[in-house]
Amino acid sequence: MIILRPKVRFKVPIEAECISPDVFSDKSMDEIRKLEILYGNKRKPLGELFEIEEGQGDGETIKMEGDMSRVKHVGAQMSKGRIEIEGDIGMHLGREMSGGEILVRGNAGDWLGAEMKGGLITVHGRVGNLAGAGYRGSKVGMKGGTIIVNGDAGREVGELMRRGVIAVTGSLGEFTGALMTGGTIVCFGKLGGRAGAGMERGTILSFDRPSFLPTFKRSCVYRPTFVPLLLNSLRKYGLPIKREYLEGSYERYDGDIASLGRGEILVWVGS
Amino acid sequence: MQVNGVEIEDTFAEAFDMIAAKLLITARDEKWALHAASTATGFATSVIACGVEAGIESLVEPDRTPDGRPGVNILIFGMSEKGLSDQLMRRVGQCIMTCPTTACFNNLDGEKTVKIGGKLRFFGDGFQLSKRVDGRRFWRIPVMEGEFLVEEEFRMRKAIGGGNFLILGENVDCVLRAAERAVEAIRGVENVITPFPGGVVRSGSKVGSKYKFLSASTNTEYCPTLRPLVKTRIPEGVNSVLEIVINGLDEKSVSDAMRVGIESACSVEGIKMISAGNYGGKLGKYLFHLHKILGEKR
Amino acid sequence: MRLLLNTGRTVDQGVSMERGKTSSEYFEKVAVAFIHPDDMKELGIDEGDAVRIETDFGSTVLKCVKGGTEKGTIFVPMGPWANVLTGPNTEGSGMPSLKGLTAEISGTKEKVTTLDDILRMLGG
Amino acid sequence: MGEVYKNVVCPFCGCLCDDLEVVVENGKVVSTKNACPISKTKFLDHSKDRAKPQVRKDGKLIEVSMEEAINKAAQILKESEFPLIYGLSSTESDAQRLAVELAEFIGGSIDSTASTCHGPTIVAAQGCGAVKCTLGEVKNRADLVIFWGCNPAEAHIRHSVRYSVTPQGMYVRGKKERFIVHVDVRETRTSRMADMFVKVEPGKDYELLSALRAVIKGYEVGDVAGVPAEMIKQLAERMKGCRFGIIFFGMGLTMSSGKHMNIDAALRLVRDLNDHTKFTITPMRGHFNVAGAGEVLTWITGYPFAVNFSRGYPNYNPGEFSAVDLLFRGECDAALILASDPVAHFPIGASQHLAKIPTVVIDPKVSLTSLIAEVVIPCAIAGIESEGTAYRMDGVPLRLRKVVDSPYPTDREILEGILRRMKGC
Amino acid sequence: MLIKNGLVYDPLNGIEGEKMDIFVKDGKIVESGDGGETIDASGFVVLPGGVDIHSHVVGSKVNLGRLMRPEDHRKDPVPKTEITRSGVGYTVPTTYITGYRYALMGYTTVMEAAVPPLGARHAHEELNDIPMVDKGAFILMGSNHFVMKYVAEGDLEKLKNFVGWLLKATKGYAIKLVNPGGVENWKWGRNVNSLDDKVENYGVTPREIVRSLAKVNEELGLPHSIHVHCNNLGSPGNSSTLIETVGSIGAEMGGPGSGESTNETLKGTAERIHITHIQFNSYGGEDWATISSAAEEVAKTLNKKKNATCDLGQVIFDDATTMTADGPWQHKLYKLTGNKWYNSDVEMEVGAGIVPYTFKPKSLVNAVQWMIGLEVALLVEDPWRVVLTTDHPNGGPFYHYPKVIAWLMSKKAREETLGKIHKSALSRSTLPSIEREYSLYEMAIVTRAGPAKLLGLKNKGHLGVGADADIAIYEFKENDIEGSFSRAKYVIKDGEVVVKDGRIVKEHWGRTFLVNPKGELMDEMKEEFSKYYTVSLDNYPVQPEYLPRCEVVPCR
Repeated sequence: MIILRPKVRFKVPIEAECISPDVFSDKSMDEIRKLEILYGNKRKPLGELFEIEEGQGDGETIKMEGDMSRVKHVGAQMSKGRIEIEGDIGMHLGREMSGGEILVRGNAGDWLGAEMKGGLITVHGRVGNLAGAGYRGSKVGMKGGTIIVNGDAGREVGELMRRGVIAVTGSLGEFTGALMTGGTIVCFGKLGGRAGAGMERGTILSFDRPSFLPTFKRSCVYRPTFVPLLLNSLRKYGLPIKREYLEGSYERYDGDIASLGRGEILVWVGS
Repeated sequence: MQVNGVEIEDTFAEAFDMIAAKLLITARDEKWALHAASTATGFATSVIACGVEAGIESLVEPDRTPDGRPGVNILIFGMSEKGLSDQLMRRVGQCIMTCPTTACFNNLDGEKTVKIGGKLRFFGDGFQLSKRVDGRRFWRIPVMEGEFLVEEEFRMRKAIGGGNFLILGENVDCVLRAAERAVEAIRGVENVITPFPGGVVRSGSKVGSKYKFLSASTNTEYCPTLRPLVKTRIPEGVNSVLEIVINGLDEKSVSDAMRVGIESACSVEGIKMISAGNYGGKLGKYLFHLHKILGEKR
Repeated sequence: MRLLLNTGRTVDQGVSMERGKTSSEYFEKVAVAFIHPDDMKELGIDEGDAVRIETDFGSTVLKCVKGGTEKGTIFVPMGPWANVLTGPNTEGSGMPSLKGLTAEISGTKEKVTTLDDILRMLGG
Repeated sequence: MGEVYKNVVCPFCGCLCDDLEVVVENGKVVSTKNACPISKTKFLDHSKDRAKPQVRKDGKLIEVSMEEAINKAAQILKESEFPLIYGLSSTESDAQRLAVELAEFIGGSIDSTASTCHGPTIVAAQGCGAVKCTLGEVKNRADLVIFWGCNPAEAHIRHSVRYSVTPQGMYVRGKKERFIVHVDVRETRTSRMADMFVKVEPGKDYELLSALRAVIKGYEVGDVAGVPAEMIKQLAERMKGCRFGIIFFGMGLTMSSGKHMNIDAALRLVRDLNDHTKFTITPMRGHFNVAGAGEVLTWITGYPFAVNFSRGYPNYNPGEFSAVDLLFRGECDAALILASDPVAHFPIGASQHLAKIPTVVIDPKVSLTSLIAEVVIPCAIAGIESEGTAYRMDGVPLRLRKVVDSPYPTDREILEGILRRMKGC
Repeated sequence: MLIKNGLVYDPLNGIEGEKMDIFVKDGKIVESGDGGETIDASGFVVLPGGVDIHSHVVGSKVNLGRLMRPEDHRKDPVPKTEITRSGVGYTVPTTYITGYRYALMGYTTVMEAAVPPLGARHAHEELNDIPMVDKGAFILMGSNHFVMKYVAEGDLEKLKNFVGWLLKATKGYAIKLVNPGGVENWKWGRNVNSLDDKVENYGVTPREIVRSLAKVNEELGLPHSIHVHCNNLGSPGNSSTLIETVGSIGAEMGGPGSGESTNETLKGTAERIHITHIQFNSYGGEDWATISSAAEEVAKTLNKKKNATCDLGQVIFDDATTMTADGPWQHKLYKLTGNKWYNSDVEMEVGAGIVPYTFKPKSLVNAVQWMIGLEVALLVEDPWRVVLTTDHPNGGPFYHYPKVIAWLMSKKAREETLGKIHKSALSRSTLPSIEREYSLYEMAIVTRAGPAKLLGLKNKGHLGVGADADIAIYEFKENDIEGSFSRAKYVIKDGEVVVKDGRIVKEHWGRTFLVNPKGELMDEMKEEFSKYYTVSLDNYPVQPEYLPRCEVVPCR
């Protein structure tokens, strides 16, 4: 295990996609210290800004400790291994990752897991806007993998999502799952307004009754077998899944009929 | 060799390669899961005329199914990948999708795959939804009752058909009782089924017939009514014979099933002998020697 | 009293901006809040009276102008006074929250906030 | 009688009216013809309230030589580790090109005022495209004109006369052959020109746009956003039934709740309508060359605003590299403000950071930002005192004119000066 | 400067692989030289700089293409260096990167193929930001109000006056037609479907527009022919429209001929027509399921009609951004793909549409399209009348030209790709059975000498004395044709080394080519102009400030 701690309080943003098990795994401590990162617009060796030491544990785990709210792109495009973060972390964490695991005990910035393809991100804290979303101009956002947020999340979470699962225990901002074409977003807390705006396909599952866009049409109350299947598979992440959720009925809203209209918002109505 | 005083003939059951799929059917309660399961495994005693051989393998408690509802495992055996695939489509489509509240999951690891949900989805007429959970892909097909959840792909793997033993006894009553006990005991073994009605077959067959157009005919050697007329294998004092046919996913399951089946059968009074159907080693590559199977445990 | 705050352009704001942003005309045309007559009545204020407006982001005193907006909403021309009330968080969009803010309005005897006051808030 | 300049392009708003007559006597504009009140003031008062070269010393702005001010600006940018260049919209495209070059050279972020006006429009168009046309198409063909969340009567004063409501076009002869709709949260002077006013609940435009899309697809909706179902249906029928329709929209859509998603809905609505008839949409761009800033940035960097050069190549991300965000998060450590006045228009929570860091302002006039700046560099007024290209709201490029001499160098010359100094040292 | 011992291919001067020295002085190729830099080109192939006759590199439509595709740019960021500026590449490169990448593969002249007159100023602004190459702009006229009006009136004199004036006002180089008449109809949401469909309100037909402009083009003596994007582009079965269009111009010349006879034809005053991105108009079949190649028929027509020339619009299996003035086609493409769609109509003149697209080898339609481009190139006998293009970025980005060169020069390279495409496509084109392989000499014709000649650029495309010293030097490896032409060993532009070993070593600023034909605006035109345009006539023509470096190419 490699442990990183910031040496100073960062005044400008850091771009550090080299902090990734894929990059670290075949490198010596010395080589890791020499990896280049961007401090504002200056290229600097990682070792100049972070204290880096080797800790107990397997070679594919990276641990970061401290205030890294300005450190961006950590774990970008990673495909294996594990990153554990104790403290706040900046934007683009785990962007386009395809495998491996990221665990944050703290808050994470915007574009968490944006356009990710696989792997798992768990955050115990607040998550910014556009988690699991697509970057501007992209046709598709998250294509696979799982994002678990034990806390609140911002706006446009899961925008343009095609596959994968995002589960949030706290509240979600406006436009959750906007323009999504597939995948599943589960909201255990409060679902913000305009959820599913423009969605073509996909599922938003809510245990709180949200306000609906006029372009979502109530279809029925039923028991979609898919829901207990999904919730069972999410149990391993320690989410607050109650027995009543598994056995209960759900009210289904079809939409967004302004768009293709094959998406759904499922709202739990009790058992 | 004897078990509980019953003679075990020193012979072997001859079994052959098949290919199998294991489906887990869930429903809101066991009743409806069983309706689907028994329909899906109906008319599936012998590949010769039914296309596949199938049966209910086990009941599954809700806490052990993916959707937390009561479930039933069924096994379906075919002779070829294509034949099995074809039958799976028909049976999932006609017997499970049609049955209220059911869902259908693959419950087997195997090297071959067959698209089931992936094809049935077209029944959804464009309104079907695809979902991935833990790397598995499912289809949600809208139906009048709600929606039918079915897995995109099912796995198939090499399996064994034709494991068997014969129960020979004084009369039909005790032989049938022994067969029932045997079937009951086999139900406790994983990954096997007994595809015949109630798990028992009375019309055992032999290869060939006097009629050119028939490839199999009644097992004359074991028909008590024909004893004087043919070369018989029925000892004196035996007036009825029943067979238990066992299909399983692997050799161990089949031999385990045979063992517990034989042992249970032997506990019934009036049973004289246990034998097995073999074809001289020409039909299948799996030979389950009764003595070996029963000896293993001791 | 809780009202919905919008900001935006007006001709007067445009013209006076071209006169000069330190000009008295700019102050006259921009340090104002357009309030619906019914709301004014409820607030107990007349045209030209000072009102204090407070949002989640800040608080300022403006001169009341009658009308030019719907009941339940107030309108403040874009400019430094509006800026005290608007929200800098763009929520990942680049666009701050400049319209549709919830504001608390009350009549006040205080003087209208001056440009110098605002510059002081800026720390300049 | 002074010198008369005809067909001058107005450097105020995105209309770029190019029929102004400007009379100049003794190096001063004395009168204008065809100009709107704002334009007229801009021309007539061009010499008033001018900025002076200043550098802050001991907390006070002290007048210095141009040379010193430019040197100081270069020094600030050179020392910065994460600088921001912001503004660009009130100058011509050559200056904008140099601003991009400077941003690239210093590895900074560059953003135009678009991020706080039609940035959301761009973001939405990047998602789904847009069906646009030049203003002459509207004049010649549009029999249905919808103003949505904009108030041209106050912000684009001659728009309705030159392009959209009253002009005699090739196939549509004047207002009587056009149906004008105004959709807004309040009645304004623009509503008075309209044949139909649709009052939408504040912050509910997204709902109304979506509902229109659904109705056009054949679904029924109830009352939405305070608009009766019957009216929504009527409007949808008009949209489908016109020969050539256009939506002009403004900050009532881009700034209100929903932001770029409002525009997304509007763009898709128009796209859908092209299955039935010809329908187009055009944003009402505010500053006279904010469109040009987007064009220039795009052809040099690939991206229209919110671009960062830290990596030595352009990176784009509104919400990350847009000015308000960089300031609100307190990330940039120096700023160059060109041809705009963020302190006059940004939420104070963003401007506060500008006051904290060394800020260089290039502006012809005393701007509010110049009052909190470290360095103030006065410049010629583009379009009055210097020429160059500006892009109209519909993308049509026009050449701005110089009608009087300036006591100050042009934006172009100042930026060249800064670049020269930076490359030199 | 002396380039010595190179193997020179200079088709316009009949030089085919001779080892010879080339002298350069003051940006020109000269008879002999004294001193200066010497480049040892032994073992290298020396060619004139490449000339792109049709590419979309600047202007409002290209920039909209850039604007709408941040997701595309992110795949190909290009950092700045000591010498070069930064930018992005991929399907719609930024201006600087466009210039660098053309230079890196040895191209030194590029024509922007579609400029709306009202946007000409914009196009020139961007052209001024494209380093390394010389350039020019084709002006869109096929749906111009005045053009259609005078065609309708049958008044070729007025038409000539207008066209001449418009070329001068826009500082353009040639007359471009895109879906003539169809773009005007698109302004009402419709199209034309044949050469004889009527344009609404004008009553003219595409056939009349093409013929009139072809006539006017020759009477003005413009260096290039009319440059035509035919009607019905992109639709199955559209080859008949193409063949009819070609047939409507000039007289039949009969019989296949050599390069020489082509020279004869092109020198005369016979009406000429250049069909651009011919691939997109050479489809057989009736719909997307039955689409097939009509290249054989198309080539037969071209082999007969000496006054017709073409460029390929070759498809590359990669991402592309389709952009064209053909608004109705782009709407169709958006409906087919569901991809994002930009449309931009320009008052009185033209429109444009942009849709991102990906050409996939496993798509039947794409596979057929890919085959057609090469098929035409290999079936048209006279290489002087074929030019290599991808209609950048429609068929694919221009920097894939070396791939196309490889396919043309090597059957093996073609077979490799044939092995990867949709199997059903193979029987829908004759490509698999074509044995022909281009020689280096022919390659030099279709990438340099030919286009220069078709454009009437007398100092381009050859290495004779007096030519512009635009020279590309390659290390040619038979087993890696694509690699050989992707990165030139040296590129000399106007006598200066700008590329060395596949890297830009100097930023150079080329010039813009213009024409100066006769033609003045008449009073009635002025009146009409002020009625229907939204800009003043005074502000319409492109001011001289936008052409800091230009060269007027004389009319014939």
